[in-house]
Amino acid sequence: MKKFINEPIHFVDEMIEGIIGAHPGKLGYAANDLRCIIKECNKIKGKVGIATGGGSGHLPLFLGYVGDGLLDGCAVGGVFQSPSAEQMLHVTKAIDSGAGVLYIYGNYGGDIMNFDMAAEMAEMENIKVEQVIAGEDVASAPKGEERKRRGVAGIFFIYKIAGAMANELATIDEVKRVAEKTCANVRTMGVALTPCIVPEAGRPSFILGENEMEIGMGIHGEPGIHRGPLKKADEIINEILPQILSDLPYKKGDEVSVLVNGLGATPKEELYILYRRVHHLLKQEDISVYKTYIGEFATSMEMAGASVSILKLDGELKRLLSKPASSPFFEQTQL
Amino acid sequence: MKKFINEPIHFVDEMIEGIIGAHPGKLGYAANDLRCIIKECNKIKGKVGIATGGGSGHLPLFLGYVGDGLLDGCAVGGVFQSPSAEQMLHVTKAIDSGAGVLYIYGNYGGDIMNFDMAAEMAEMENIKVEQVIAGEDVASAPKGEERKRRGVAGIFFIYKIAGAMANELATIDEVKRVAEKTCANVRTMGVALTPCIVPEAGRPSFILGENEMEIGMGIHGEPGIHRGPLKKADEIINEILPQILSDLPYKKGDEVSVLVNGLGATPKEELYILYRRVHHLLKQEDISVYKTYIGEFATSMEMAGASVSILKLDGELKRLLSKPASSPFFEQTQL
Amino acid sequence: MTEGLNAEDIKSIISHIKNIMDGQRDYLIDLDNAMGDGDLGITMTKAFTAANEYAQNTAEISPSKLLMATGMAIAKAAPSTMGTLIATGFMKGGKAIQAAEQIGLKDLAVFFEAFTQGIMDRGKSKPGDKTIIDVLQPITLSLHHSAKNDKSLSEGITDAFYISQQAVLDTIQLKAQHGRAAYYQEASIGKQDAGSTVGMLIMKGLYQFSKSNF
Amino acid sequence: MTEGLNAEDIKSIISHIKNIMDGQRDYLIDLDNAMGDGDLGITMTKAFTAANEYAQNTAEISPSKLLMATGMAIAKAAPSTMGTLIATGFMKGGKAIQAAEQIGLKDLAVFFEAFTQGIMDRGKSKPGDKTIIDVLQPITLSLHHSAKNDKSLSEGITDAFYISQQAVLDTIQLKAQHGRAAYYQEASIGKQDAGSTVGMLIMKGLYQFSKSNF
Ligand SMILES: Nc1ncnc2c1ncn2[C@@H]1O[C@H](COP(=O)(O)OP(=O)(O)O)[C@@H](O)[C@H]1O
Ligand SMILES: Nc1ncnc2c1ncn2[C@@H]1O[C@H](COP(=O)(O)OP(=O)(O)O)[C@@H](O)[C@H]1O
Ligand SMILES: [Mg+2]
Ligand SMILES: [Mg+2]
Ligand SMILES: [Mg+2]
Ligand SMILES: [Mg+2]
Repeated sequence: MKKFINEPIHFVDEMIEGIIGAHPGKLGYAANDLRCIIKECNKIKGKVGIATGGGSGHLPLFLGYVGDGLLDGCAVGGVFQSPSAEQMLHVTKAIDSGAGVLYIYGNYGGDIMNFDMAAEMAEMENIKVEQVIAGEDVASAPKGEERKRRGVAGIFFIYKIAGAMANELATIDEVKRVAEKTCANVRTMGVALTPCIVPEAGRPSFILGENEMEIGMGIHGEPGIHRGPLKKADEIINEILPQILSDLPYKKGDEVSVLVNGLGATPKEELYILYRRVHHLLKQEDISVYKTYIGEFATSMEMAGASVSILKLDGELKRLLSKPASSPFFEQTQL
Repeated sequence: MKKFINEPIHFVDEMIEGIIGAHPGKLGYAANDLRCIIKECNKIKGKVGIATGGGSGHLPLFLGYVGDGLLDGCAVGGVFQSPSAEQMLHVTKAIDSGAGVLYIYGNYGGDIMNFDMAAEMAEMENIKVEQVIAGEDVASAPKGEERKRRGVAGIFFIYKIAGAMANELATIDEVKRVAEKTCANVRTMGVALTPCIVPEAGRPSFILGENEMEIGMGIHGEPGIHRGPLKKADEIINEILPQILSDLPYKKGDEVSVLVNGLGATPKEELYILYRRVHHLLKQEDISVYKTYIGEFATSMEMAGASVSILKLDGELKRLLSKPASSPFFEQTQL
Repeated sequence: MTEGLNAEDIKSIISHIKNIMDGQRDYLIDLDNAMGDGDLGITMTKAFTAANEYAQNTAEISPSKLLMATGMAIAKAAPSTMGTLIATGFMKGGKAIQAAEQIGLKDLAVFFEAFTQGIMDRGKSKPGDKTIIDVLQPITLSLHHSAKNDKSLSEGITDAFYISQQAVLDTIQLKAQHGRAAYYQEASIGKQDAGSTVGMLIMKGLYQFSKSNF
Repeated sequence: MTEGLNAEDIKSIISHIKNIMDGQRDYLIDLDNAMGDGDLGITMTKAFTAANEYAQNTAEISPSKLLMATGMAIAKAAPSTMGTLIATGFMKGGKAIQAAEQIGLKDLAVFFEAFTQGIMDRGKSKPGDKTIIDVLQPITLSLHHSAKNDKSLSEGITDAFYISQQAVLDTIQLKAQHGRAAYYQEASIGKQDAGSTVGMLIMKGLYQFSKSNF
């Protein structure tokens, strides 16, 4: 296990200490708990608070999207573990400015239950809470069973768009509406080449052969669609992109934003080689690309692999996507 | 070799095709050669052009810093190979607006010779060219022999500061002066945990044992200071940071910017665990941190490892560092 | 029949469960690894270490409050799926208990019933979904049956434990509907549900206590 | 003595060098791997493939211009350290040749002298720095010596080639001052310089041509 760590059990807390130390004035924490990350700024009266949460090991997910035009807070769990309902509640209370709090998080059992509990507790304290659960991995459940799908890198788009809407002091119902629209308009599929190691476990959670890949694998090593010999970059895109496109389906004339996400160890060079093929195929399908995001947006520590997410835009989503945003992990100027 | 590639010999060109396709209106190329990257915009009369160049495999180095408030052009070589003098000349001619062109690149034999040749050719075409060679890896040559040092991640600071100065329409001598001052004020040291594979070679260029690390290794696998068993994150920083600090030396009361750079496969979580210790030690030394940069700024494809760079600031450098900058690979709003 | 469990007994049961989870840590990891993320052994030891720590240090004498607070300690220490579900179970189960200082077989049945219902509500799951419910529900039914037939507390616990052991094996044939295991769809048939095993091990804690005290 | 090399001969020599580099590709990779990045075999085959392609397709009859253009072809195809240095060498060497259509031993000495000086200027290197200069300089001296002593072209080439072989071995004891090898400092002593080997292989191309033509 070749990692820059001290004691494995301190992995998450030391990482957060580093993050808080590195970005003073940007990120702070609530309830004296380092795992209750909040944006360090004056609350804006009437702005809906947006919170997320989830396991560690996915930087910049989740806490990396706490920032201007993005999220207001994040409850941080252990590696690949949900944070507790109590921590979510702390974040909720810290970011509520009276306009309510929207939870946006991925479709995983532990997270759902804890956010549900947190929502119940928050409501007892008279904070209006709404929830949007992201699940867009087409490999994780067939069409028709969309509600079973895992949430992966596409959640970035939901954060971005909900964050922009909240910044305009929209009501919680409006922010929820655009978040749900984004959810409905995004699809993702990924490929894993190597596993990663949870520090406390000290060994890989699954094994892939020297020349194997798994199409559709989840970001914690959940099973995908099939395992087979590693193919060429173009062949991989030829295989996954049509599955994404036919699912929504995306159609001739559509305008989209494309996210090519690295899972951790895969270099940017390779992400661009993958994007090159996506670009060609979309052009062939007469689908136009408004904006690309290429890099690490949702990782599994040192896992090698990548995913492609496509967001179908309409006027409203495009306008919200174009807004500036700024966090220690993500910067965007007005497009 | 688990890479997302097609034919290894097309690695670089397909990567650039992907980049150009992904960022229309931002990056273009000169002389009909994809490897002569230039900023896509109207030239500003009187603005010094800044060019860089170097081997591929280091994204976001080098071409990732072509953008507003940064560089104007970049000649792109094969993986770990210098681009040709002719390509550098094409870039030079494309970005010159009459105020001259400053070359900023790393201290490697092939690059130096080719930039020298390009400079001679450019001067024959009446373009004023100046050069600044970055070399700040304290592990690569002892104090007193600074001119032998390799250029690594610290070159980012030189780009950033020279780019900001050029944006103010300073003369080429002024831009060169601040670039050289930045060079003189930055030091870097790194640690490698795993090798990377040059696609055309297909096998790692060096081997590190399952539990080994090499302190001071260069970004192409050049030998470092010593090889030994992998230590804890804090111990590694305890070992490298004092060598950085004593070299300049950085002193009590200094204000610095810190760059913790991932070499490729190392996750952000670990970079922050390393930064945590840097933060503590700098506090102990009474050195204050103005701004941190933590992420991938100069990589070796899928190499695992990290480097720490420290830039000593004065009023001028701080002002220039604070300026906004924007490229497809790097965004910074006014600090 | 004056036989019953007071707060001290409950604390002792929790300590039994903690020891069992510690001993079965790797077994639970392996079970969860087969169709999950392999954390179950880690989270369950964390959960019951926290539960035990709370229980051994509290002066609480109300079984109801003691069990609810145990749930809260677990929620905080182990917010994984199973940790959260069990925490919910303890909270809802504890809340349902009416008895002031001593709980009998009937109360125990009520506790498990509310425990089960709490998990079903929280997890939106039902019997047959290949979850811990498939062990908790037979336990509840068995306890109610024993209470109705005036069995002794120790008899009732023993019967429920045996039934839980069988129920775990019965999960093998089921198809997973929730959590990570659900991604395996048909391939989940033929493998024992990890969470159900936790339900059985909790029952085993009661059984061990009852064996050594009654 | 009318013996001399015209443009066609030079083209043939370049094709000899290309074949030698192809044959020694892995050897050069291994030499460069020991203290460098192992690309020398790749870049030298690229360099001389490009040189040969140019040479076999040009109608150029001026040795001077032919050699200069060969340098330019190499600069474009192989911009590594050694590629750039050799390109510079060909350009400077070609430029120094006065002879119009045929070059003799004296011209060859002048070519190698300018070739060497061009590399020293470009690389800021000097004899003894453990670089290709440590082969090129003995070659130059030998050719000048032979010319002065009116040796035949083929004798002059043979002597220079033998001397280059010895010069490569002499680099073993030197300490590297340039390029990646310099990072090895003292540890570079005892290893043969990869670039010097390239210098010798270029000379070998001349030697093979001379053997089969004179
Ligand atoms: N919705 C649900 N309702 C009830 N039990 C569930 C549900 N989802 C999962 N489980 C149970 O949880 C077990 C897995 O728990 P755990 O390892 O904590 O999950 P994870 O690691 O995915 O958070 C399963 O074996 C199953 O018994
Ligand atoms: N400054 C220099 N002057 C002359 N020769 C040099 C110089 N630097 C390196 N060399 C020669 O170049 C050889 C290495 O060439 P090459 O493999 O192309 O370098 P790199 O791969 O580092 O660009 C060395 O063996 C040495 O002979
Ligand atoms: Mg990474
Ligand atoms: Mg990376
Ligand atoms: Mg699990
Ligand atoms: Mg080399």
